[in-house]
Amino acid sequence: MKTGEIVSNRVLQDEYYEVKFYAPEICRKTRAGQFVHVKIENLKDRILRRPFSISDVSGDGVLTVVYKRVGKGTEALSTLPAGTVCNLLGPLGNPYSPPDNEEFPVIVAGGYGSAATYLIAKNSPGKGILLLGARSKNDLILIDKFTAAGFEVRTSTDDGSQGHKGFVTELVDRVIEENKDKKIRFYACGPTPMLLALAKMLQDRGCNDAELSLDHLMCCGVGACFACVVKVRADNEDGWRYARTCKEGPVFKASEVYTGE
Amino acid sequence: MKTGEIVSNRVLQDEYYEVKFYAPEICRKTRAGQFVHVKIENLKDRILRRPFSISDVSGDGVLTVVYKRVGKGTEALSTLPAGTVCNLLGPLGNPYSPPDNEEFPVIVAGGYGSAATYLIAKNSPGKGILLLGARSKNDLILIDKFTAAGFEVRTSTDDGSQGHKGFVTELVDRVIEENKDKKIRFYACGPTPMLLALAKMLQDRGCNDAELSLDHLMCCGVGACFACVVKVRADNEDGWRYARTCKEGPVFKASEVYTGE
Amino acid sequence: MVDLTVDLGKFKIANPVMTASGTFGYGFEYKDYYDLRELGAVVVKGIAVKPSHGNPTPRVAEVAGGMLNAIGLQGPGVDKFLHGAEYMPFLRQSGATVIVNIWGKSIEEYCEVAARLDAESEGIAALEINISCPNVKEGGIAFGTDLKLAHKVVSEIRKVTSLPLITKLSPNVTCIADFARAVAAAGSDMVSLINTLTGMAINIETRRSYIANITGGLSGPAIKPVAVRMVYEVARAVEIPVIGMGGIMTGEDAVEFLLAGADAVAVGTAIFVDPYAPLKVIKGIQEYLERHGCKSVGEIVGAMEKP
Amino acid sequence: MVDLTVDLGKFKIANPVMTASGTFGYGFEYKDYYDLRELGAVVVKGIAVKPSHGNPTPRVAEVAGGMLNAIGLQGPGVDKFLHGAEYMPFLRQSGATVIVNIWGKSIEEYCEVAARLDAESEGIAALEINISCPNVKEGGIAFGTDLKLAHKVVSEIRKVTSLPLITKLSPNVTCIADFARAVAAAGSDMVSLINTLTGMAINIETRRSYIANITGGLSGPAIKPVAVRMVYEVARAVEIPVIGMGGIMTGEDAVEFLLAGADAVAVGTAIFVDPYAPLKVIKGIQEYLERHGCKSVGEIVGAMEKP
Ligand SMILES: Cc1cc2nc3c(=O)[nH]c(=O)nc-3n(C[C@H](O)[C@H](O)[C@H](O)COP(=O)(O)OP(=O)(O)OC[C@H]3O[C@@H](n4cnc5c(N)ncnc54)[C@H](O)[C@@H]3O)c2cc1C
Ligand SMILES: Cc1cc2nc3c(=O)[nH]c(=O)nc-3n(C[C@H](O)[C@H](O)[C@H](O)COP(=O)(O)OP(=O)(O)OC[C@H]3O[C@@H](n4cnc5c(N)ncnc54)[C@H](O)[C@@H]3O)c2cc1C
Ligand SMILES: Cc1cc2nc3c(=O)[nH]c(=O)nc-3n(C[C@H](O)[C@H](O)[C@H](O)COP(=O)(O)O)c2cc1C
Ligand SMILES: Cc1cc2nc3c(=O)[nH]c(=O)nc-3n(C[C@H](O)[C@H](O)[C@H](O)COP(=O)(O)O)c2cc1C
Ligand code: FES
Ligand code: FES
Repeated sequence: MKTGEIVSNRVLQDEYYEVKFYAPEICRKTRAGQFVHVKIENLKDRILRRPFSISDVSGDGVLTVVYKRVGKGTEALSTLPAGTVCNLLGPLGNPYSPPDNEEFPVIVAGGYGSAATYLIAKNSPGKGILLLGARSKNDLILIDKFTAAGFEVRTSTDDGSQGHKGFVTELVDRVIEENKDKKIRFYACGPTPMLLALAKMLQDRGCNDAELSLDHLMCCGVGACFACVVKVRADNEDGWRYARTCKEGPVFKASEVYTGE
Repeated sequence: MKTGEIVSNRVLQDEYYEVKFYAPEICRKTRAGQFVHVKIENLKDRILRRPFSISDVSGDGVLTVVYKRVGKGTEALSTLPAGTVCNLLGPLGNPYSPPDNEEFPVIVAGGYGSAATYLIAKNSPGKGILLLGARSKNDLILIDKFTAAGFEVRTSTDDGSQGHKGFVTELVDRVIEENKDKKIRFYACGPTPMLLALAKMLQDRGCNDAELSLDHLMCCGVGACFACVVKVRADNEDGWRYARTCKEGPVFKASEVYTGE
Repeated sequence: MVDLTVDLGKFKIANPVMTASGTFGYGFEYKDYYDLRELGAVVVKGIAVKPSHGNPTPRVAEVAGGMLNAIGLQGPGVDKFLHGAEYMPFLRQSGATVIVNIWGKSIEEYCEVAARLDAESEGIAALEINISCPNVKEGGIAFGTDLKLAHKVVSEIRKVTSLPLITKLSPNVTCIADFARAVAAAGSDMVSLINTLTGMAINIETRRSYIANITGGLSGPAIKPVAVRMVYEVARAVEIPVIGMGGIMTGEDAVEFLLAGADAVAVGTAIFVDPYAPLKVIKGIQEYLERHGCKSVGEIVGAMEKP
Repeated sequence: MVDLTVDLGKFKIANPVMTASGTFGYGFEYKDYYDLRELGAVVVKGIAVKPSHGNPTPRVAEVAGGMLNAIGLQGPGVDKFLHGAEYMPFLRQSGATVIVNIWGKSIEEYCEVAARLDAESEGIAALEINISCPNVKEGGIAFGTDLKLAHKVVSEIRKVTSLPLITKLSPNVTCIADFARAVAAAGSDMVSLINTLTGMAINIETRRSYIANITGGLSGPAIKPVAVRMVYEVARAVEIPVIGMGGIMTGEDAVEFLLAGADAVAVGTAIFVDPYAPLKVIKGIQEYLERHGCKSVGEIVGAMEKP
């Protein structure tokens, strides 16, 4: 098999797909929270790569990406058959720092966020909790995998079709309350508005070692173009600076996230 | 089957391919010398159609194109599997006027010219001759089909690898000599320099009812853009005008072809 | 039902989609494809005083996301256009809204063709002045890249015809809004934009340009972002109606131009890809308007949100 | 063996392929991909007097055949550039040929950053002056679209540094050759072109520009024909070396620019598609030269056949 060769590519659930690439070198280096930058070979009239979190890696060199079909690139990707070779760059970005034996991991995820954080659960020495939010029940993905990794999964949906009706951030306080005795370590990945709300909450609650994966439309993926920036706190007159999520992130400490404005 | 659906697409010989489309309406209307304008669905970064002579049509609506792989479009076309639906415009252009019972058809063809003239042979009431020229033996295509249609085939190659070594036009005079008693009707299709040389020859020999298929890089294919023009004789001060090969051609009378300059 | 008609001040069109000059011949070539009355307007290929051979071949080359052309305005000349069966007589009979694109090598030539068309103007809705031609008298500087010449040619044409005038602007300038202002001041009733961007492509094996004329005009999806930007700038600079074009392939593309401030649009290169493209664009606009609960095209013209 | 070195008058480069400013960061970002000495030169992202946030987000949008960007020159400022480990100190150590792209909001700012770099010029082969910035003092007219301002900024910078100067020209002008002549007369040792074409893309659902800054610069294959044409025009207008860029994805693309008259080329957007693109372009040029029996790059510079 060639590096980047698609091993399988199938519908996971609703508009979500799972593609597996043969990529032993990337797998070997991957740590939770990193991403691959994929050149989608059959993409017409468009030339840029598309970034996807590495959802899983296997010992025999198979890398899993879980993606939602949202536009031209993911549409094209969803039609690529096994055997297609795609050029992959990665692993890119800074990973989450994994929970240690003392810590109780609580993952807060929205959208494809559960895919982006699964490796934390998989590699966690102890059990933990996944708070998973989505628009609707069809968007709640990978619950089984988290459960199999020993995580308790609590869900919320905007439309109430499964779990708590409302924002996933509304589940956070109860978890803190319930696990007062433990050394909770928060991890999060999801849509930016959710992450900003969560960062504010966690900053207020003093959970400064929480780690959030913030991203933005990417271009180079390696820190060269300054397309993907988000505001992080900085020691200058504005109180913030633009940090490149591909290189300085996507994982940032909750305390770094600039929530003003 | 959908209109434009590829029924088969295979190597014919060397760099030549044969693709069959299901296109009953076009088949019904097609006359020898006309072409289809094909939108090659998987062509990347390029948007224009590619014109191809209609090489054959069947009673059950299957249209055959024989094409040489020469660039991006034909390269892409050669990879399209059966079942792919392509948008076809056609039949376009003016056809050859078929030989009548009295006439003895002599076809002079170079390159894909034999594909472009095969329908003349197939529909000819009497037998005839095909003079087929090419760079080398691998480029001599469709000899079997012409033979099966009852045509005698004489070949020439630039490198002498099959038949006469030299230009196909050098075979013309012998045919005229041998068939003095018959009412010869010439038809031709091939590279422009060959056709211009042939037109001059036929004009000199008074074969004014000869018909040549002249073409040039096309764009719209229907006479709207003036991309595809060649010089034809005209009653103006220059002695020529630019005629659109897609609409006023591709078939022109030998007497119309402007060979000056 | 959505009202697709557009009032361009001097005349109305049934829907906002025209054909771009030079990409739809004289309408005649597409008569077997559909009824030309389905189009907002048919804009014919440029007409000059005399018949013209146009440029030597090759005249077109395909490039990423579009094509280069240097057709060089081959055409029948105004006499034949007015009286040859497949030109104006056919168009009159077709019932289409017809806009005649005109050009010349000097101001006199522009005026002469305009005057001739004015004298037999039945069935002509407007003249579109292509100012991208080099002014041979003035040493080849294109009318469309010199503010004074642009103003001059339009104001002189204005004197010889009462037909509505649309000036077609060249994008090969530093500030296209200045040109829009100049031709509006000179009496142009509307502007259309963009014409092609000057480009070039070299065959590295023969080391010759793919185009006999060396440079050619770039059209197609590749130029759409430049075209949308220029329409946005022009629509904010002048009060007169704006007809936008450049790389429109779909109804969505057309909506972009309308949101940027175009009152109507034209489809060009897309017609080579699909003769039915203009009709599909009309349908796409209609669907967009319906989906967004708009009653008329005008509701989205210039309706881009301020940031 | 083909000699790939190129003599740019003031300095030599190992091969004709540079990185385009803004698309290769400060070199540091690609250090793990290959040895930067393999490149003809590393042209860094624009440096100004002070650190700068750049524009609000979103800053990029993908369009047919390319992309729009309005990064807005985010950067560390000249101090940090000269002394921060991942900037100039790293580049010096890398052994790469380094060209520093500079910008400012006024002539004073341009001169200040040039003077600062001149004072610590070790390892800097040349300065590339990005004149596509709006001159805030002069009410926002870009230096690169006003002939007098372009001449002024280059001649003032010329006074404060003896480093070789490359002026990077904007394509958003009527006659780019005039700008090349103006900056050559002002003391620029070379010119580079093209910078991005100003464009725009609208999200028709939100009715907002895809770019927070509303307009952005178009780059990638879509602009190649315009870039080749401009290089052709400029190479015939000035004697000084010309660095060509705009949509170069392959060695063949680069050869087109060389044939049109560029002495060297730069690869930009292609790097986002493939970080190894510049090396592949070098290889492609080399193969072309070998196939055509050329001994040096110079043999094909401007070697386009006259028609
Ligand atoms: C570090 C990182 C990791 C990611 N991981 C995953 C993942 O594991 N699974 C997954 O499904 N997606 C992931 N994404 C998002 C994914 O990159 C985009 O969905 C994808 O690029 C869209 O491409 P497209 O061509 O289908 O859509 P386009 O046609 O480009 O755009 C379609 C829509 O998606 C929006 N969009 C485009 N890019 C992004 C983006 N980067 N973030 C949010 N919205 C976007 C556009 O604004 C537009 O509305 C990740 C993004 C980043 C930056
Ligand atoms: C009326 C007509 C009928 C044709 N019939 C056939 C046919 O039956 N079989 C067949 O194999 N080909 C035929 N052709 C030629 C065919 O259209 C071209 O080979 C094809 O368009 C090349 O596309 P491409 O994308 O593969 O090549 P490109 O990448 O576009 O170009 C590759 C090379 O081919 C040359 N080329 C491109 N178009 C033409 C053209 N129209 N004529 C000659 N050279 C060209 C280019 O200059 C270039 O050197 C016909 C052309 C016309 C106008
Ligand atoms: C082959 C061709 C011929 C053209 N001829 C003319 C013309 O005669 N007069 C004119 O004003 N514009 C002419 N144009 C420009 C188009 O009308 C239009 O402005 C331009 O192509 C941009 O639109 P598009 O990208 O949709 O094609 C021509 C364009 C093409 C491609
Ligand atoms: C994301 C991005 C950032 C850029 N930043 C700069 C810059 O800081 N200074 C500059 O002179 N040009 C800048 N450019 C322009 C490029 O250097 C180059 O001129 C242009 O992109 C055309 O080349 P390309 O098509 O190969 O990308 C930038 C281009 C892009 C795409
Ligand atoms: S995507 Fe280029 S800097 Fe992050
Ligand atoms: S290809 Fe357009 S006129 Fe012939």
